[in-house]
Amino acid sequence: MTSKVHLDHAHLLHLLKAMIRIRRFEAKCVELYQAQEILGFLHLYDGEEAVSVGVIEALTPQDAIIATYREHGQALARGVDPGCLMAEMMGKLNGCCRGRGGSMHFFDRSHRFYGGNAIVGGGLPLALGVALADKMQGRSSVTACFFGEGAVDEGEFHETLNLAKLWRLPILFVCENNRYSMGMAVERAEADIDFVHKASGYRIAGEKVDGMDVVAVESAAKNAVDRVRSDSEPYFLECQTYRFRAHSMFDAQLYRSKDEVEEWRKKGPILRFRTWLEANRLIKAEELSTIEEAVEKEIAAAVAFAAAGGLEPVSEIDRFVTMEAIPS
Amino acid sequence: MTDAEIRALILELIGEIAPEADLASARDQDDLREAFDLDSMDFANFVVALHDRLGVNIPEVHYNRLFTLERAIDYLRDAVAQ
Amino acid sequence: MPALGADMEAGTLVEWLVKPGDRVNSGDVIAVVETQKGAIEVEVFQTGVLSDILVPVGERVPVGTVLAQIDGAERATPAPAAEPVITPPPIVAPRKTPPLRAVVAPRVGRLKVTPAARRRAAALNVDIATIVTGSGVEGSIRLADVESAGAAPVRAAAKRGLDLSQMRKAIAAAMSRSKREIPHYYLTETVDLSAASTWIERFNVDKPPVERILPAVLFLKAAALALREQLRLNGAYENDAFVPSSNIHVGWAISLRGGGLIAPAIRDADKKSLAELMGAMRDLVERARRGNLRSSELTSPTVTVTNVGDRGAESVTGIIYPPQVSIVGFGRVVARPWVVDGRIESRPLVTVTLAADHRATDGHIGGLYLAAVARLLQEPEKL
Amino acid sequence: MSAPQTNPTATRITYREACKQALREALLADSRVFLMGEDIGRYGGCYAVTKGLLKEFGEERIRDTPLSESAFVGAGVGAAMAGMRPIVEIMTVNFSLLALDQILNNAVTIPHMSGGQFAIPLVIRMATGGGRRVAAQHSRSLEGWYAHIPGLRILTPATVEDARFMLKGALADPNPVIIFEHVMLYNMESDLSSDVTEVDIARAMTHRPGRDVSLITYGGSLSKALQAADALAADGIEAEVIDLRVLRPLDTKAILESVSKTRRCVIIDEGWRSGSISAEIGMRIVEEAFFELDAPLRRVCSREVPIPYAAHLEDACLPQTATIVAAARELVRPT
Repeated sequence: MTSKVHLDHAHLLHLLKAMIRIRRFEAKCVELYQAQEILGFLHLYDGEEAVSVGVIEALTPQDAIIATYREHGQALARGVDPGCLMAEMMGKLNGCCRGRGGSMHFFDRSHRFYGGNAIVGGGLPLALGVALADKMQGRSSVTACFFGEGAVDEGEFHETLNLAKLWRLPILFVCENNRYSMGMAVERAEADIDFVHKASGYRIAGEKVDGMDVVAVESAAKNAVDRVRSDSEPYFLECQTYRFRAHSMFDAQLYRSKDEVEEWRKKGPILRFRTWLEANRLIKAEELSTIEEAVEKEIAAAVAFAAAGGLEPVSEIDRFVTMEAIPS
Repeated sequence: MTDAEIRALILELIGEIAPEADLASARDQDDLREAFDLDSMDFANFVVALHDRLGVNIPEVHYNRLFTLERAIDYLRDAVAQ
Repeated sequence: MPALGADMEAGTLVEWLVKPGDRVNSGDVIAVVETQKGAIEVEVFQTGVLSDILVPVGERVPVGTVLAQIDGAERATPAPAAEPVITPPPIVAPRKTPPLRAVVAPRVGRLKVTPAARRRAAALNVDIATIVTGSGVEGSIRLADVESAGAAPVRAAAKRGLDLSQMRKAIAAAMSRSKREIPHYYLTETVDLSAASTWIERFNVDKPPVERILPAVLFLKAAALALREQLRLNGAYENDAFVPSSNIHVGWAISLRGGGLIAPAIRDADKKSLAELMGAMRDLVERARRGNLRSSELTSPTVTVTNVGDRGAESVTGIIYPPQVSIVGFGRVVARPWVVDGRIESRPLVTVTLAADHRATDGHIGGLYLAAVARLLQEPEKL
Repeated sequence: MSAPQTNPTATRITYREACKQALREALLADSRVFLMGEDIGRYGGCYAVTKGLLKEFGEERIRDTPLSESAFVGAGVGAAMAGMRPIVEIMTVNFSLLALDQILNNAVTIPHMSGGQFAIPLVIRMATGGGRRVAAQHSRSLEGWYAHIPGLRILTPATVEDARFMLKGALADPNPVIIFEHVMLYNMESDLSSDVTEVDIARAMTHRPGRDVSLITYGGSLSKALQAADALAADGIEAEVIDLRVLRPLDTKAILESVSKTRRCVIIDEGWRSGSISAEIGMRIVEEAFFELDAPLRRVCSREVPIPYAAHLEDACLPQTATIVAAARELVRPT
């Protein structure tokens, strides 16, 4: 743990709560998915919570975020209302995108949340544009661009890193290396599994961080964001993590062993952080149950909000295919 | 019957057989078959009609005496008179 | 809408002669349709109660369209047509080869009308079928054609009777198709008619005009009887195969004043007496010229006989009317030198020509046929 | 660069110069406007449209990009989402395929998919079309493809006036707009009246009225259609020439009005026939003006082959005046 992170009691409980919120939110999503209240793809973030919580903790509200189709964690960590997100999952009009995007496409303008992007690698060029716009308009914002390690294999990754360095754009590239792009193991996909090497090929500074350790992620992210902001240079953070569940809701998981999953579960970010807090007497049993009860209430409220939501009238379906004005 | 009556009758009967015929254009020396485009069947019907109207039984060997208006009038005038 | 010829695609319903609820018997004429060949009476081939009229007067519909429904099973109950019986005569949909019908009848004469022309025609109450030639793309009838037809002082819309221009088109289509598709071969025979001429003279001499016969009747009978010996010249060539007919229905070619030609059938011509044939010919000529033929009369011929009469040419070499496979032509009877027992005599002669479909027969058959015609004409009393 | 005219007189300029003036005007009018693209700066633009702009506006606003179509088009999308008014130049439509993901998956989905939270006021310019003997990979006309995509506005300036003023309308549109500049037009010269300061980007334009047949076209084929109309006029056939100008959303009303008048129509489209914008136009006519038609519809399109290099082969592939004349004549005076 580094000294730059203020490890005060309240902050530690805040980090734990943020991760538990994501975990419980998704557990509810699984339940609703099985009840067919949520349809389509559902890519769970189970196991990777420390990455989004840690990185986003390092951002200011003026900073921008671009995420992938596995973006529930980022949206919740960013503070987007769980009710709006749950309603979006359920395709309701009171969802953050009126039910048009669903699980893979959360957008929230007020939080500078530029979307869950469901084409692997497709979000990276957008980050260039958002960062360029901020820079040209004299804002000191940082753009955090999340992507999986699978995106590194796309040409857009390389085009984007090159341009980001060339144009000195303030982008924090966050590679969520969960070791599998769908079923393709990282060792089988990469000639070089050190992703920081790839960034350094574009003379972008970077480091690897234990993505299962929320404090380590937060600490590294804070350093990185500071550097990006002060130097107006991109930075590359590889967060080594693991997804406990299938790529989307269900798959046969033929590509990995149960033992491997069990081994990683023992290193799970919530379990590990809670155990560390307990071992260091930084959390009391009642504080933990208070957190858990509060999160349960939040999730129940989110589900109630979503359930109460109406459906967008079909007559509105053409709206926003083209915009009548630029929203401000 | 006068020649004029016979002439009128002939044209009337031809008019029934060949409704399209321009009867006013008929000239006395013209071959009726050519002038009004009458084929064998038409001509046979013409003979049948003359038989019906005038009661004259015209033998086949006399058909050629009916080929022009002029000759037909002559022939019929005599035939009716008999 | 019955098909009244291989090149007919559509017809306009001109008149209904029955109304729903009427009892109809097989053979009844129930409607009149206007076609390229004129107004044709539509016969019904079922017995039952007409339950519904499906095509109103004035409507032009394609061949094959159900015109009316007949409650067919001899029941008098006026129940709604639970099992609609469809009226097209059997020849329209021969049971033997129904699926290939469309292939057999190419859309040679299809009327092409542009949408704009069609709509204007409806507004101006112009019967598109009366427009002779289209000036548009692929001969389509276009707006200008309809407008000039609409401006014409006298319109022939839905007129009973033959439309000669339409008939000209129908003949053009049928003859073009024939020449395109049928490999014709031609054979000619000159026949001494002295026996036949003498026999007719005797036959006619003591008869009133109405009972007299024309030489054409002998030709018709001889042509029909000879077919009994060569049935491969009698029938239809369809679906790449010749289908012989056991009945000899002779299409008797009748030329119409002002142009045009029609060949309605004299059914079972080989079985009719000469007087019956004369009567049949007289009737057909009269009705053909009134434009008042029955549908089946136009579709049923199995062969065509044409006779140019006493003002025609010496010989006539016909074009087969599809899907028939032969046409027999008789020229004008002429007096010519003729060798009889080594001496030259003046004799009345007729040139008989056979045009036949080489896909169905070869010249040998044709030759035997013409020889039979010649032979039969030498014994007129047996005809 | 000519100075702005103060009196309503005409200046004779090229299509290329008109494009440049439009860009310059946009850069001067709005500090949020900037240009990105390959060789638009120091090189001066592949077709010399942006020549001189780097010097005037600097590297910050005239951004030479590496050969990374997806990255810089995506950057345009992102910058538009975040408040800028980027104008992205893709050297030719052929290379736009490398950026198709950003156009199709991001630019046109985000406004709708985000429930209207984001607009993408992005302008993409690209050169299109054949005729320059540069073979199959550089001669495509894919504007009809792009016109298939909901959310885009597709502009095809065919005149100097449209080249000069369509950009202004495109920048005012809160949605992604693609401007297709036909490669054969850059050297075209025409008078530009100084009293025109803007054009609409919604409607087709009738370049020549006529009563006998409508020649409906756009972009590089407009001049060929106008030449065809001249030739037809010599024959006494009055052709109406419609420049679509906007391929999406199509000005269906103008098409239907013209065809309802002439009742005959030839659509000239440099795209390939199958599944083309000409097919769309024809279908709309059939759907909505069927009963007005007095002849079959006809199309003059590019031959369905990769455009070959050899001049005689390329000419045989593209719509030509003679083929347009023949198609129109056949409709009006069938042989």
